[in-house]
Parts: sequence; structure tokens; C-alpha cells
Amino acid sequence: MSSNAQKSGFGATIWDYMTSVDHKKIAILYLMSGGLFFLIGGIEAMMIRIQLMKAGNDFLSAGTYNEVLTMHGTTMIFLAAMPLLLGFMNAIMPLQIGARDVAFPFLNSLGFWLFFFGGVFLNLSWFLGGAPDAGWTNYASLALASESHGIDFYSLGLTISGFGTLISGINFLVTIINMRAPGMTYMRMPLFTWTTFVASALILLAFPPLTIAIFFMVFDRLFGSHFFDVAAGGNTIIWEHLFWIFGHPEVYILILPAFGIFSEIFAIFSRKRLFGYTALVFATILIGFYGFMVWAHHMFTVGLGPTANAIFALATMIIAVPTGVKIFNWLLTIWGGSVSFATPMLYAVGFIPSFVAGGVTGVMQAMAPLDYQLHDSYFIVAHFHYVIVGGVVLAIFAATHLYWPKMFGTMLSEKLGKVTFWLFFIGFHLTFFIQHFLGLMGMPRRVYTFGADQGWDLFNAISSAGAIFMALGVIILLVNVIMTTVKNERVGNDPWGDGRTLEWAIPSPPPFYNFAQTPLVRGLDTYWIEKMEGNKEGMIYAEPLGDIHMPNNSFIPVVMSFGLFVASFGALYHPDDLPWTVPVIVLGLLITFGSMLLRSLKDDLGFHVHKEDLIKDREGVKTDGHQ
Amino acid sequence: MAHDVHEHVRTKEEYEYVRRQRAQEMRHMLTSFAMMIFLTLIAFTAVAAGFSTYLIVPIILLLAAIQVVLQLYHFMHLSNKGSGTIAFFMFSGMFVAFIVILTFVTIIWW
Amino acid sequence: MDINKKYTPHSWPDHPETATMEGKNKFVGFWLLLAAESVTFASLFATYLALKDKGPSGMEFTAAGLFELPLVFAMTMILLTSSLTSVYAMYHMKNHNFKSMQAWLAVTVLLGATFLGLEIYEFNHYVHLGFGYTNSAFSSAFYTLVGTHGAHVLFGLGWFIALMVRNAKRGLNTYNAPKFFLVSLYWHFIDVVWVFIFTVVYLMGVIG
Amino acid sequence: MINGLKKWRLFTLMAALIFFLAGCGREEISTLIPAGGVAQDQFNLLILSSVVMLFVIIVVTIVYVLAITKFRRSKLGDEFIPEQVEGSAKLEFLWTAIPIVLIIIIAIPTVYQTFDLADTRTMDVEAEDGSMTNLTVNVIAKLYWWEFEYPEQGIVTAQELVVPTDQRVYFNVVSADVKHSFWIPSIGGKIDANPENTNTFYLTFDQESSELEDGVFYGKCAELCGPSHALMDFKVKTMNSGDFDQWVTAMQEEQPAPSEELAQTGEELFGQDGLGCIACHATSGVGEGNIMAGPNLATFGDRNRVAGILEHNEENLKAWIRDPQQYKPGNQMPDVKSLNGGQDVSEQDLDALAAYLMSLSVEQ
Repeated sequence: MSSNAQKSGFGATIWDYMTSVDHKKIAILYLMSGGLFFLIGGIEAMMIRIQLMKAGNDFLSAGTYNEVLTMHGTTMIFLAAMPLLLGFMNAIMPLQIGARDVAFPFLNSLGFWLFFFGGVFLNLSWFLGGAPDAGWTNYASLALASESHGIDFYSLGLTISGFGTLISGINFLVTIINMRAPGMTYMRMPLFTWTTFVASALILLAFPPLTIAIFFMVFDRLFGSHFFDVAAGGNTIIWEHLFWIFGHPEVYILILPAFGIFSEIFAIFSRKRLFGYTALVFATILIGFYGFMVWAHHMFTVGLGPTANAIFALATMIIAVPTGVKIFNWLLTIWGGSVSFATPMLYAVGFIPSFVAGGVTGVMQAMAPLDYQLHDSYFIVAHFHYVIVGGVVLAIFAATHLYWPKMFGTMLSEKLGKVTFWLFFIGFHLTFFIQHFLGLMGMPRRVYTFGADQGWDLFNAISSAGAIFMALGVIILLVNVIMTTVKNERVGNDPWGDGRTLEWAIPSPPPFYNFAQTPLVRGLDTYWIEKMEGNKEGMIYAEPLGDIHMPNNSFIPVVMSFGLFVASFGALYHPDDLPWTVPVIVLGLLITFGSMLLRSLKDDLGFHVHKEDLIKDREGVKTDGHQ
Repeated sequence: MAHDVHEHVRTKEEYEYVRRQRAQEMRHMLTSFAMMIFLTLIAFTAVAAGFSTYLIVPIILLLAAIQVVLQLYHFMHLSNKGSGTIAFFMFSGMFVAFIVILTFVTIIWW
Repeated sequence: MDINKKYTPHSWPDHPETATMEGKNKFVGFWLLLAAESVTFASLFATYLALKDKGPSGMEFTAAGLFELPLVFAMTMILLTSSLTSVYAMYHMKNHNFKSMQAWLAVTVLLGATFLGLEIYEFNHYVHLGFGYTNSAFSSAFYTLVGTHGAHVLFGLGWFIALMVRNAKRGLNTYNAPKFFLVSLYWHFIDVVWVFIFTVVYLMGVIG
Repeated sequence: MINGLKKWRLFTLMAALIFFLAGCGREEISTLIPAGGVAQDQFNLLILSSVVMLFVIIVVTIVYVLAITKFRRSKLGDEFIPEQVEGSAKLEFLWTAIPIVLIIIIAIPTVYQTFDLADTRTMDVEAEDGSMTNLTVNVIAKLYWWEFEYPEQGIVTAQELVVPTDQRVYFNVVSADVKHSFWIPSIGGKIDANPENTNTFYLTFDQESSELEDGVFYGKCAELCGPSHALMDFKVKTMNSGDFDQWVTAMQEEQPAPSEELAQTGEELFGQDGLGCIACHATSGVGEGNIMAGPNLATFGDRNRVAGILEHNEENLKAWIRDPQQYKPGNQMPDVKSLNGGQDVSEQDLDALAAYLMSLSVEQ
């Protein structure tokens, strides 16, 4: 099947991707759609910076500005950062633990398509009467007051994509719990797999409150309930709590995989085992655990009272400890190593100062009384961009360069990669460092304009100038992708030369069954161990060569997701008294549940790859080390 | 990988033993069911009898908690071998659930 | 895995639900889903507790004045019993006694349907009293919490029936045993949630 | 080369200096130039945490710079295989313990200040003569403007908060519509104006606003509240308690009718038989908050800005009346045409209205 795919035409390729349940192809889908949404979110960011480049600018109107800032935040968090990370998890994690696929390949595909349709639905709001305009946090009183259907696009779109994310989270957890190769104990798992594990656990427990909060929002706006309607006894603080009970773990869902990616990079490009692996693992678990106990630090000014504020302030400060442990362990991984500054390592090295800066401002904001000044000012804008851009986005760029050869079999240009890094890195600090001071000088966040009499002109101009550098960096990355794809110089198993974990022991890109024979893992950094012991094949095997059982492709995930997409349109226009809305809701749900029923009634037993084909495959692919 | 079931045909003795064990387990189940019914009865009676609220609320919450433990450990076999990981996740879930409810009944209201 | 493989009670594995890799995965994955469901219901419970008896000024209905215990007691007994009958079904599943399993499942479905019928009757009764979904924050929270549970019951019934019908002719094997096991787990979970609903919503509601 | 390096150093130094000076911002609005006790406490916390964090940053930077310069592969050679170190329990302990100590250092003042700033126990304490020892102001946030009610004094004003400098001022903050947040950066940190409850906190004002370049402190809404969130500004006038008492007395008195003829025409236009502005805007400072739909205009002539944002002159006032949506999109003020039977209001009428409004003053 997949070996034929190269010969067939464009339509067949599309069909192959739409029906694929192969974790590597789904990873590419995540990467492409996440990348697309990243560009859209980036354009929105540029619009924000253009509007704020001088006092009293009228590039965007007040209403449009609110739509742009809402969509920028929502898109970047839900539709860009998270899917891109899910993409790398999909691509790499099963390879790292020596699995042939994830535990539920069908659900993996369903997770992607739900995310995709949810994201498309949300972005359609631009063309159907206006985007959401209450900020990505969508606080209830403003969201209920918002007149256009924008908020409904937000609620319904995020419900759909949220289900997708939850499904992916469960899938990764089960994969890691059940599908590890023989010998791959928990304490031998690569750190990226560990962070995937903890981030998935956070997804599992953090997404339900969001789903419920959004559910309330949908019912309040579309079906007449009163959860947030103060006049009818409702309470808007419920939204804030539920949102942040989700929202804070969400930040860790983003940053932990980023930590995982950087951990891999530090080890590979320092040619050295991760310093304090055990400490790093426990720090990851601790951060995940604390993530659920600090959400109210987003709500210090709400008026919860000094006891609650003090408790949450202290809980928040404690998180700095495991995070600090990680930083020092990374530094000590470099220490005494042999450091090569390839592009991924440049990002990793750039990440440390950026993230430390974001981290310390985080601790400053944990001090509740100080936060009364910092909250909802540009200081906080600077802070979270330092952690999210300085942590997550740098990690995504780093992983793009690091894993590109593994996913596509060809390297991105190192020269252009370094140009991208420097442009983006300098632009990033230029844009956001100065925003700390804007906040301290009294500039609230989410303002569409500011008067010339406030003294914020110069710093805003500098900030906008920095954004241009970031945009240039991204454009060069795109050029890089296109150029190297056209050139298509094939690479071997271990193109960086210093791979340590299992994914570097197999061809790039790997065959669709990943491992012809399941490997036997003898320790942390399996591939490194085998290399050092002179094992030419890169791994030893836990089973003889035999037939491999693989799942069938399926178009049902697309149909199921499409059904919810259709039903959402019905729900969205329900309060407008249109005759077709209820039938459309019913139709959409019928499509979804009908295809779900079809899936469970029709036995889908998969197929076998035969031993002879595996041997043929193996001879066809050269596996002689790097280059 | 282990997609195929490793088949093991039991001897007559093994089979009898397993059956007996299952029957015994089933009797345990019946006992826990009786307990659940009993606990429910106590809860409803306590409320119907109209004791002081401060007395009843903790008692019926405790009874509910006991019922949940019975369901999880007897009916749903959470204590079985190899269920450690799922028990960990289940309890993490309950921990988060507890924190959410605790918050909503304490700190946010004026 | 051979789906057509026939088993006898002697060759039937000890833990048929986790005898295959697929079964193991489903088993773990489903438990994780239940962990997520716990948080889901906790959010609903928390909201209900926060909005209990809250409404526009001059609101007519409060929990203490609205709920009646006899019906809730009957519903509770029915659902608890259905939990036991599904345990019986799993007992026969493990003994590879397909007919008895189907019979007990049928009893379970019957009890579940009765429960659902009573719940619909209850809701209908309240609505006729004038306590509609859009009445107040309290009514929205009440119907959403109890209704979400009811939707779970409905989904569980559909799942039971689909499995029973689909496998009526082919009997038990290691391909469908995990499915039967999961739906019974799901059913127990629904019961657990109900234990909290009757305690927190109805009992604590009646005592005010 | 060396010359270039020198220039570079000088440039950096200059840049840092400019940065620092400009970093303070305007004293009307910068949190870095505290003009109140609360802001001062918060500024002190900022300095404390900055020092602690700077220590962290310096330690990390030293290790970081050494690590990335000493261990380059270009120096060590391509074939070098470093020792695969597992870790070090001692070091792990060290960098767990030190951050904990640092956190304790910042945690203690944090907890103390959290409770101190929330301490409103003296709010309702009465002095022996029965008058309040402290001033209480009810703040009602409405879509893009602020209402300030002084319950003890029985007066209400809008857009410009007037407070005495030598006592604590307590605030009851609430919103009449969507959520807002009440923030006077140079006086003290913010508190949210929620629609469902009243939040209480206090501020102290140490500096008289007449010393400022602009004569007022700037207040902001800090929570996204709709299209004109950015324009939901208010101003704060601080004065000694003598002046403040005088202002209160003046507010409580009946204001004389305008003497100028143009202003008298304006008053008629403003009233029931004219455009009916009076239906939403009171012109007397006596009263309660949250009764009228629009801002109280009793002090309009004393104000510093039109609508909180435009320079205070008749031109801007007329422009605002003509088309309020142009200056504050989404605000609740009706289109003046609709009040005038669908007709444009004539230029003379606008002049009269402006003259009348500018004559409303309690500060002469």
C-alpha cells in the first residue's frame, strides 16, 4: 500500500492522507494544518503590531482589532502550537518507544480530523458575520454581551477540536503504557516520550472543564440557559474558574513537550547523556501535578479574598523549583560535552535565556500584591510571549529542523536555518522585552489604540519593528522548506550523526510499519548504546522476523468529524429563528453517530505485511549509518 | 507482537477450580450489592427522618463515598493485578474533581 | 487474531477482556476516559452546587420545595440493581456462557430503560410545574447535570443493544469480549455518578 | 577594531541609560513612579523580586556562558566522545534547595502584603463625632465610563474621581454591565469590577495632582470590555482634605443657573423640552449612583478631558455630541439626530449646548 503511494497521482495521495491511520502521515497532516494556522495567527499578530506602531493609529477599527486579538490568541494556542506539538508527538513518540503505531490508529486519525474541522469552523467566522471578539479567554459577561455569532464560532469550534485533542491525549497515554518495546521500562524512556506522557495526562484531566465551560457558553447563548446570566442568578466567575482550571494546565501541555524536545537536542548536540535524567523526569511529573493547583493566579484581581490569593501565590512560586532544576540539568548536560551548534542546538541554546526571562517574570507575577499592578497590563503580554514564543515556538522550530529529515527523508538547509534563527530570535526579544516596561508604565493589554499623551509611543514603535524581524524569519523558514523539498537530497538513518534514541536507528522516513522486528531495549539511549558497542544494525531484536499485523485505512474519521461540523452550523444559527437549523443539527448528529455505529458494527481486522515483503523492503533501503 | 491469543486449554481440575473461584467471587459481589442497597436505605431514611442538616450531610456524603469504593473495587475490579497505572490515573482524576468541587463550594462566593 | 476462532469454556482465557493487545489497549484507554469523565461530572456538580437555588429575584422554585424522594428512591434502586445484573452478565462472560450473558444484559437494558423512563417522567413533571430549563440559573444547572447523566444512560443503552444484536449469532470471542467488558464498566461508572446525584442533588436538596 | 569596540560600549551605555530614563514613563500613569502608599508597597515588591531574580539570572548566565564557550566541538575536535555523566545528587540537592530559600524570601512579604492590602476592617469604623474617619467611594463601571458615588456625602460624579490626599480611601467596585477592572497605575494595583458582586479595597493618595504636568492622575480599565475598552479612561484629582471638603460642600449646594444667554439657550436644549439630554444626564452633583443612564455632568466645566479621552475644549465637545460613535465605538450614548426628530442639530444649537456644559462647574 504505502510503497505504491509514490507512483500514484495527486488525487490518490490526497485520498491516502485523508484515510490514513499511520501515525507518521497523521503527524504530517498535523504539521501542515498546524503550520497553516500558525501563518494565519502570525498575520493576525502582524496586524496587531501595525495597529499599535504609533499612537492613535487607525489601521484597524476598534471592533476589528478585538476580533484580531481574539483570533490571534485562540489560533496560536489551540490551532497552531498544540497541533504542531501533537504532530511531533505523533511522528516521534511511537518510534522512540519501539512501537509500530499508536494504540488506536483509527482514533488518532479521528483526533486529527476533529481538530481540523473545528479549526476550519472557527476560522470561517471571518467570512460569516464576524470573528469572536472577547479575547481567547472569552470571559463570560463580555462573551454573552457580544452581538455577532463570533463567540458561537469560538465555542462550537473549540468543542469539536477539543474532543479531538482529548482523544489524542488518551491515545498517547495508552500507547506509552501498553506499547513500549521489550526492555523499554518507564525509566528508560526518552525525555520527549516522558513529556508527551505527562502532557497527555494533563490533556486528559484539563480538557473536560473546558468542554463543560464551553458547553455552558453554548447553551447560554443559543438555548436560553442562565449559567452566566447574572440577572437570572448566574455567575460569570464560574466561567473564569473553569476556563483557568483548564487554561493553566494548558500552558504546561504546551511547554512540557517543548522541554522534551530541547532535552533531546541538548543530549544529541552535546554528544552526551542527559545530566540528571531521573531529576528531569520527576521535575516533569511535578510540574504536571502542580499545574492543577495554581490556576487562580490568573484571577488575583477578581476579588477572591486574601486567603485564596495567598494560597495560590505560594503554590505558584513552588513551580519555579522543578523548572529551575530542569534549566540547571540542561546546562550541566552541555557542560563537559562536545557541543555542535547545528540549527536545532542554536534554538535550544537560545531557548535558555529566553525561558529564564519568562520564568522569572512568572515568579514576579506569582506575588499577588505585585500582580495587582502587573495583571492585564503589557507586562503580562511580555511574560507569556516569553514563555510561549521563547519556549514553545522556539521548540517547534527546533523540532522542525531536528525531525524534518526523519519525517521527510531530507534535511532542511542549515544555512537558511541559521538565518531564520537569528532573525526570529532577535526580533522576538526586540518585540517583547520592551513590553515589560510598557506594562510597568501603565499600558493595559488588549487596547486597540493609545493616546499620544500616555508616553508609550517609542516603546510601541520598537516593539512593532521587532515583529518585522520575526515575520522575516518565518518567511525564510518557508523558503527553506520549499527549496529543500524541491532539491530532495535523501539522507540516512541518523543524519545528525549523534542520534541516541530508537528513532535514529531506522530509515528516514521509516517504513509504514516502523520496525520490521521489534527492538530489544537495553538501557537509556538505546541507539547510542548499540553504536558504542559497535552494533552495525543499530539495535538488537526482541523477536524473529515475521508477519506484521497492521490496521486498515479508513475514511470514517473524516465523515464523523464532518457530521459535527454540519451540526455546529445548525446550532450556531438556532437562535435566529430559521426553519432549517434543527434539521441540520439532527442531520449532522446522524452523520456522526451513524458512522460511529457503522464503525462498531463492521469488523475491521486490518491486514498482514508478510515476511517476504519485509525482507524485500530491507534490501531496498540502505541503512548504513549517517549521510 | 502479541496480537494473537496465547491459547491455553485448561485441564478438568483447573477448569473446576476457576469456576469455583468465580462463583465465590460472584457471592462477594452479591454481598457488596446488599451493602450498597443497605447504605442507600440508610441515606434515604436519614433524610426522611429529618435529623439536623449538619449531621446528615457528612453522613450521606460518607455513605456515597463508600458506595463508590465498592463499585470501583468490587464491580469494576480496580484492585486487579496490573491495574496500578489506571488506578493512578483514576485517582488523579478524582483529585482534580475534588479540587474543582472544593473551590466551587468555598472560595469564589461572596 | 482470528475472529472466527471458536472457544470452549475450557479454552476460554482467564481474562478474555485483556487477552489480546487490542483488548488491553481498550481496557486502559477506557479507564482513562472514565478518569476524564470524573472531571467532567465534577465540573457539572461544582457548577450545580454554586448555582443551587440561585435565580432571578422572586424565584418560585428551590431544591427543597421541588424534589420528592419516593420517585428518586425507586430510580436509585432500579439503577443499582441494573449494576448487579451487568455484573452477572460479566460473570457469565468469563465463564463463556454466551446465552446467560445475553439474558442478563437484556435484564440490564430493561432496568436501564425503566430508569430513563422515570427520569423523563420526572423532568416532564417539573416542566409542567413551571420549572423549565430556562427558568433560572438553578434550573439550567440542575437539568444540565442530571440530563448529562441521563444522556450517558441513553448512550449506554444504545451501546448494549448494538453489541447484543451484532454478536447475537457469532457468540463470544476475544474480539468482542473486551467490548462487552467495557460497556459494563461504563454502566458501573454511570451508577457511581448517580450515587452522587441522588446524594448531592436530591438528598442534600431536600434537606435544604 | 578597538575604536569600534569603544564606540560600541559607549553606545550600549547610552542606550541603557535612555532606556532606564524612558522606562519610568509619565508620572501621571507609571507604576514605576508611585504616588500612593499601595503603589509604593507594590513597587517595593517589584524591586525585591527583581533583585532576587537578577541573582538567579546572573548565576544561570555564568554557567551558561562558560558551558557554551568552553565545550565547543570546534575546539574539542570532531572525534571527541565526552564522558557520559549520569548526574549528581549533590548538585540536584543544591539547585533544589537554593530556589526554595529564594522563594521563602519573596513569599513572606507576599503573604504579608496580600493580607495587608485586603484589610478593609477600618472601613466602617466611625469617629467619635459620628462622621466617617475614612472616605468611601462606590465605583460603578459602565460601558466605557466610570461613576463615582460618595454615599456618606450624598454626592455623585463621573469620569473624574476627586479624593483627599491625607486619608485612606475605600472603594466598593462593581460593574453595571460587563466585567471591567479599576486601575490607577501610579496610585495602586487594580481590582476587577464584576457584574455580580462588589469588591472592596483601599488606596492612599500621597501627592496632590495639581503638582503634575497634566494636573490629574490617569485611571484605566484593565479588563477587555468591548470595542472601546482602550478608551475607558478616567482621571483622578487629588487634593488636601481642606480643598476636598470645600469641593464636597460645593457639590452639595444648588448650582446657580447660567448667566450667559448662550448658555441659557443651551440649558433649554439640554432639558425636557429640548433634546432631552437630561433624561440620562443629571446636572446636579447631589444624588446616588447607578440611577441615571449617563454620566453626571455637574462638574463638566472642571473636567480635564471630554469623554475621558479628548482634549477639553468646545470644539471637541461639539464633535463628540455630533457623533459619539466616532470617538468611542459601541458606547451607549444615543445618536443626537434621533433626539432631534431625525434632523441634524444646527451649529448654533451645538454652540449653545457646549456653552452650557462648559458653564457647569463647582470649582470656581
